[in-house]
Amino acid sequence: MSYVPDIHWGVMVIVLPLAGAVCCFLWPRRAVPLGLVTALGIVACVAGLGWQVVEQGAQRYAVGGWGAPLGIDLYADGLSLLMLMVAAVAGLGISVYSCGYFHRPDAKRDKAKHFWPLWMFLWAALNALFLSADIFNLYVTLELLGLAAVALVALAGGADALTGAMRYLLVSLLGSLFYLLGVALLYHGFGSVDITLLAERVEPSPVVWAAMGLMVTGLLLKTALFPLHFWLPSAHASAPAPVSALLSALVVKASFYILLRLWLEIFPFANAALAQLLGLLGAAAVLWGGFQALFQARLKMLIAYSTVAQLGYLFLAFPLANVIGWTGALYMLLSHAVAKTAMFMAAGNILYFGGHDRIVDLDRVVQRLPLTITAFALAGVSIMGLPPSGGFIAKWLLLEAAIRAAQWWWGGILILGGLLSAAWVFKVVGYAFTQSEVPHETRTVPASMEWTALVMAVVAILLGLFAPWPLALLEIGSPFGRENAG
Amino acid sequence: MKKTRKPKSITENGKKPAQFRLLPAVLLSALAVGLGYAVLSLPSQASGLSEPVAANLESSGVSNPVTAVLLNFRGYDTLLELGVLLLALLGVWSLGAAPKRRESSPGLVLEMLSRLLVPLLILVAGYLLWIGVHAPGGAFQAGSVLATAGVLSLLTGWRLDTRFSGLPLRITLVAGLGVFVVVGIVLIPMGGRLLAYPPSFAGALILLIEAAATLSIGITLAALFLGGRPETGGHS
Amino acid sequence: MSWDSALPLFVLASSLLPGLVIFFLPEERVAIRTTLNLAGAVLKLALVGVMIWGVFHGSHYETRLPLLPGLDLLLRADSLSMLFVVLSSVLWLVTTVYAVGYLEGSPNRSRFFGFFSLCVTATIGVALAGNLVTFLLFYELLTLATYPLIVHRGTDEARRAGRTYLIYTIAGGALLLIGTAWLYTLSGTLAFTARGFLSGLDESHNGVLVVIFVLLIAGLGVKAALIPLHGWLPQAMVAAAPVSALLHAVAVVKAGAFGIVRVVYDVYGLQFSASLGVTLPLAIVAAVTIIYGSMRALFQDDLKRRLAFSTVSQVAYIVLGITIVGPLAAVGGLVHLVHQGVMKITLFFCAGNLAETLGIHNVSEMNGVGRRMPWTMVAFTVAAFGMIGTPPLAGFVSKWYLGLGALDGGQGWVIFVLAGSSLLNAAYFLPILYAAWFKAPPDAWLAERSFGGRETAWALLAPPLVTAFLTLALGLLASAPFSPLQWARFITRLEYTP
Amino acid sequence: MNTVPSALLLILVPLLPLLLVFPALRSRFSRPCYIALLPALILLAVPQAVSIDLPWLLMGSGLGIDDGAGRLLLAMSVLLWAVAASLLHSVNGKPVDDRLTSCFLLTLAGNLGAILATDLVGFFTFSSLMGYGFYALLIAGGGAETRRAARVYLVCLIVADLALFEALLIAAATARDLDFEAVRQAMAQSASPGLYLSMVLAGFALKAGIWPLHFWLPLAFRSFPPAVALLLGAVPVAIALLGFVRWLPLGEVRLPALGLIIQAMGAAAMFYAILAAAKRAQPIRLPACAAIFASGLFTTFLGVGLGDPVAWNRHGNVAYFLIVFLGSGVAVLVIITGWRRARGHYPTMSGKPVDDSPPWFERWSGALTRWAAQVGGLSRLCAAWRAKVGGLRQIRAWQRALHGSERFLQRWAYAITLFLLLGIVVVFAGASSWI
Amino acid sequence: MSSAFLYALVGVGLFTLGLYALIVHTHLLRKILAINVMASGVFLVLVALAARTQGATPDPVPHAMVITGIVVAVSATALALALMLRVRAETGRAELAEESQE
Repeated sequence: MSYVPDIHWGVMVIVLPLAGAVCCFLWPRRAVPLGLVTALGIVACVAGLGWQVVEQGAQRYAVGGWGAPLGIDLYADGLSLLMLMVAAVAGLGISVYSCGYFHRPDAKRDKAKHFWPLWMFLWAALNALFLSADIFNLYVTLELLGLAAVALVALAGGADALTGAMRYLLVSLLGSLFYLLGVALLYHGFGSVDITLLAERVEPSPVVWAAMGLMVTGLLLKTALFPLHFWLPSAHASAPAPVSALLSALVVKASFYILLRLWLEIFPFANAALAQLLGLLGAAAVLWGGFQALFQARLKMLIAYSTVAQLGYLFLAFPLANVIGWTGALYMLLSHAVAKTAMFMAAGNILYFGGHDRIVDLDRVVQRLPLTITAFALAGVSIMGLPPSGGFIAKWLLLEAAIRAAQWWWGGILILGGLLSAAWVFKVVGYAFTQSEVPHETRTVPASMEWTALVMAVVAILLGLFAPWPLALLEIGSPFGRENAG
Repeated sequence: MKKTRKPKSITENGKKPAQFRLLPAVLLSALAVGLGYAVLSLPSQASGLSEPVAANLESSGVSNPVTAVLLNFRGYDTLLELGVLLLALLGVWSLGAAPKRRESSPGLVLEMLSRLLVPLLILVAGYLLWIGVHAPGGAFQAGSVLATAGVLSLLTGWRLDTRFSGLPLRITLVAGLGVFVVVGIVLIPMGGRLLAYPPSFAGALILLIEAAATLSIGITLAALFLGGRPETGGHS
Repeated sequence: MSWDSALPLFVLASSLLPGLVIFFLPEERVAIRTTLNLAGAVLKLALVGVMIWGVFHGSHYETRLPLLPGLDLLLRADSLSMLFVVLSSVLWLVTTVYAVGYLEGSPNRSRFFGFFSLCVTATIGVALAGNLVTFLLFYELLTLATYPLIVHRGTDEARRAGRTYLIYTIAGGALLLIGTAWLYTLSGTLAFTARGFLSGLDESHNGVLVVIFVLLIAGLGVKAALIPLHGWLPQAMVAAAPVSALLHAVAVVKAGAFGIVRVVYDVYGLQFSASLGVTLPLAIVAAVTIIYGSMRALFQDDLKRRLAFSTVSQVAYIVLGITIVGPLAAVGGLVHLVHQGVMKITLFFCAGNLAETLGIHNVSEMNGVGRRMPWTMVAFTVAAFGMIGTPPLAGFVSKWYLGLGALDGGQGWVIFVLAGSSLLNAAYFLPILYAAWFKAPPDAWLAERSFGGRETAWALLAPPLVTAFLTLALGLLASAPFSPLQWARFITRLEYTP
Repeated sequence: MNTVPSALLLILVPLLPLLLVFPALRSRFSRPCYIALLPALILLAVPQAVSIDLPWLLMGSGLGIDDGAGRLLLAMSVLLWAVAASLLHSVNGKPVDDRLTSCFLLTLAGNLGAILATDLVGFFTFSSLMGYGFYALLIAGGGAETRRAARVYLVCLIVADLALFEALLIAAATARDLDFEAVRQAMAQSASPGLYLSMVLAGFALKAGIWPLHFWLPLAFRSFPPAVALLLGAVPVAIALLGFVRWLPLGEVRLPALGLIIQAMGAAAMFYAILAAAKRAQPIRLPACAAIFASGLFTTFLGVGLGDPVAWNRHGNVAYFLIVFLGSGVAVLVIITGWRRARGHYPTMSGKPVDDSPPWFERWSGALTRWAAQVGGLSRLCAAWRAKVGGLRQIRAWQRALHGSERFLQRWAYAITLFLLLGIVVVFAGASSWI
Repeated sequence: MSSAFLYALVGVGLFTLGLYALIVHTHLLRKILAINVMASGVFLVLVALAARTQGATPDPVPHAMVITGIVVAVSATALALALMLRVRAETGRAELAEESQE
């Protein structure tokens, strides 16, 4: 019994942003309303798909009607749905934020007309990626995603952004090629690019090890796991604020999602040593990113390094390899996405307002942006993993998983990482409480920007209070089913 | 994979110093050996998906298996790929206006040659598009040839009239993707699935899509060659 | 949702909602802000009154929200929580009045009162938490809500203090988190149960349980300022007087002590923790803290700093009372939770009055201040004597039961610790009183403000007098029904009768 | 007489002076010190024993007065306080310093309450109230010398209170009811009353200034108006002696050894008092010597009682008479002195500069200072300390000392604390094995 | 060893060679070219191994994939070149600078 019309919501979720991108490109002057309408439509479609999945269980959709080996399948289970929702929530926020951000009285006004189509393409790529059940199709979406992201980074202009974008592009292409070579080997080894079929056919063999190595390396490069994170801070920090937000919140997560899918479905036999290695790298990322963040001079750089650290958490689930661990990692992904969006938005507001984001000079700025600094602080609460916030739930789950798996040292890393983030969050928030009243040239921040940041931060907090819903979603289609023994 | 930080000193020829080259060389040799071993361990006989392709070729509407895969069986990939192309153009345009070239005379030979070649190239493109249904060829090949014609014209100093460089140009650029999406969507109420062509007029639909795609690919590639936004008549 | 299950939420909301509204009030809307604050405080008091009546007559107030599969956010009013809830809500009301008077005309008041309300909400949440994870949640919330209050003045010193506070408390929270999660994986439940829920576990876990106990106590000990985790407390005295009062008497320090009570009583169970052999080391730590805090207090010239070290010492009494395994000592510890709060808040109010009215911050500047501000100093005197443990004041009652419990539990050494501490208490409080009452006042005060004939503003004077009166009443009427002492007995009866 | 008024009266006896402590509450009365004594006077007029249980007060307390000794004591106290009040009020014919009156009333309340208390806690409460009140009185009324005495007294008081508190705890742990009678019984039956007894003895000995714990007593009489000082000094001494009688299980236990020691102490005290009186026969010191002598006598008596319960039971009431004698004897002495010097001037109470004092005061104080100088290092230290009073350097020195000690503590506090605790544990272990 | 494998090995070789060049060279144009060489290697592997169908027509699916891949590579190269020109215009060098911070 479904209350939702039986539409192919999954297809809509992909086609709608594509159409939106085309429309925004065709009519640049109407880009903002077109983009907003599309964003709302996407959210509605994701909700529809969510309802469908909740009511009817995991959905499989054969594009072109051909079915798995020959054609391409779309597949929506709890995991992909969760990712779509993350994208929808963060995406909606970013869309609203961008309206204010790009609507500047100065000369850079035409940025908006480039931003919207690129952003819609990126969203389409994300949605397509999360729904795809075909590793070659995943390659195409990955490229779509990468190019859109690079173009968006470059949108900021200036030497930093362009160099960052260039480095990002090279890394992205390199990662894709690694992945593609892996796909080629898998296809030629097992005659299919469909994940489900591959999962049935794949057995450990030199080809599979080689393919796994290539694909994992490529995806790690794109996910910026330590020590392959070198490209991330400059790219994320130099981009325009909404772009930074969506890069940190969504784009890096996409490649992590693919990695997770492959790991769970195609390479479940991956040996423990590799998992331990990933965990170790994750731990190193947590510590390294945390320390680097602490010593950054610029706010956006700081937040970018914190992304490096937070990505590390996601990899702590690999050595644990139990359902709670995976759930925790995904909840971390979810809450980090929302919180980091809020945080980059806040940083964007500060930059917009004061014209700089040097941390030592923040005191004159943040005092006059109470909403923004509140958003930053609330998001920081989630990033630190303090209750009540999504980050706390995630940490709790990971901690529980670590103890259950009798590998408590990962829990120690979690805690250390939390302390490091607390250190830098409060380093920034502390500036809100100074007394300096130095006059400063400022530009009024549109209310929509401040409020969006705040709303996103509040959502990050609320994720800690309504955790059972997303967690229940995750169980649909039991993506971690085969790991239950852990 | 060791492309972490670049050393401060870079040798004259734009390479990193020897000690930074040796290590990657060794590691990559090992990688090559490993990959080679993996490749060689593949079974020497494998048909892949050629059998199901052959079995379904009848209902795909075309007789060239590659085109069938490209536009029918895995048409969704191709749709996204047109998106990638358009996206690249968007990216290039977002970087700024096309760099101003020094206007120099292309020279007599080039000018003559281009006048001869451009119509020919367009004709070849049409042919490739048409033949793609049965034999090697198709939208991408045709689009590339079309793009050559465009590039050649651009090299000889031809510029699109600013009247057409606004919305008309953009419509042409998105035509391939647009037609593809529209066809795919329209088919949902009819066939029930995205991009599920009814076998009876699959061929015609594929040709329609390919034609639009060819145009778009050609123009897009040519526009990419320009390296930036063209001057438009209307707003900036 | 029925009334019984909604009441704990209402109690929380009665401070949370005003707090949230206040954040968004413009700075100059003083009247609305004050009204909201006071209305919230009074409403909370009323609700708590209803609640305590119900709890006494056996009603169960319980709010349950799923937090994670198998783990609920549980708010529950039991007898122990009521002790703390009543303390918090009464002292909140008093402190709010005081804060309104204290901060008159200072900047950023909306922010201040917003966090102030949040802080109380978190404290009430700590009190009402029905399981360890809920406790943890509000415990951390408390950290977050208090930080802005400590750094509110924005001076470098305040920010340094805030930083220290955070380093300590967040690290403590992390330890608590590890302990809690570990416990959860072992036992599968975290709900506070009378006499604990761990005694049924397999004996092979005992070693782990000791480690977890240490983690939990270390986490809680930071806020309770047990040495060597007390370092933040003396620094935090740079905060404004109402904040110090709240920090020392109600919110932070007490939350830590209350958490230790919870862990010992309702997680491990007193008998079980005794059988694990963890109570005696904890008692020793408490004893060391008591003596150490008093000794440090002895040499502080800064009045608030002296009071802060006094808190370090006094709060350890609670822990000491809990860890002497015996019903009488438990009564002493629990009742000290309330009594120390009332007394210490009085002292900080008075210290604030001196600073605000005369600009006095140091003990050495207090000569003759009793003549200028007799009522303030009367309140101070009463509270100080209470701290020393002079009968018939509140402190005497706690010490009485602690000592009695120590004898009863065969831990005679404790009474010598108590005696030593009383001696030291006298040694650092009486010189203050002497100077204030009997030394000649200076020709001019450091920074005197005029209040039109009265010694200070009404809102500054009434709260310390009220709490000083409470100090007296709590001691004199200790045996009256519904006194904290009787309530503490009620709690221990639950804990000790099978 | 029905119970309600008598109960109210009982409560009023300590409560009224307590209330009048607050200046605001007594501003309407011209002679609050006398008014404060009124309920006690009326109570004396009630011909029968009255008592009241106050279960809600403290740990469950009570007040009461019996027909015999208690009434006598109350009567003596009322007399004593009336005399003291008259002395206070006759100063310069002006109303006395507010603070002094407050302290006076506080002490009064404690005194009366202690007499009326029927249980250990009540007695303890009121006697420490009185103790602190008396301290305040000394501080508020006397000159620098007296203040020093007050400080010494305060230390004695705190230590005594601590000892008594311990005793109280032991009593509560042994006996379930804290009535004097119940405690006496319980202690008599207790297997190890040693700790209790030593605590009580030490505590009240400190409070009463029994030799060799007398050192605060002579100091208190120094620069204070002698008569008043004497009078006031008698009060705590009397109450402390009363404490002995009330707290100790006299007549119930037989502890010959302890009794002998106490007798010896008492004898020594008397001897000391006689010696002191003979050595410096100054009128002012005479009463002090008398007080010490009386308390020595009392102690001897106490020792006898502890050693021989039979004798105590037969002659125990003499103890009350001794106390009354001490009190009223002092009162009479004071009245006589006061009458003799009615034409002269007493120095003002609030510590005016010594130059304003009449010649006799100067002479005395000079003699006393000389005497003090002979006592030794303590006074020299004191003089040195006073030389610096008021100087900025002195404040700096203080601060430096504070900082120094704070630094020292920061570095060594843990060690000291542990050391102290270790000491406590060792002492406790030793004490428990000894007792 | 059939010719299919030979080509595939060449593809692997191109891939690693391109990777080496990408690491070693600093000029952006060379890096972009290196990426293209790598891509060619991958495509070669894809196409070559499709010819393992004994006698029958080669597997068409990898061919389609390669066409898709080529278009993607072309698009990416175009963007990369445009970006490189901008980098050069902004920084004066067609190289990636050390991470500049402030």
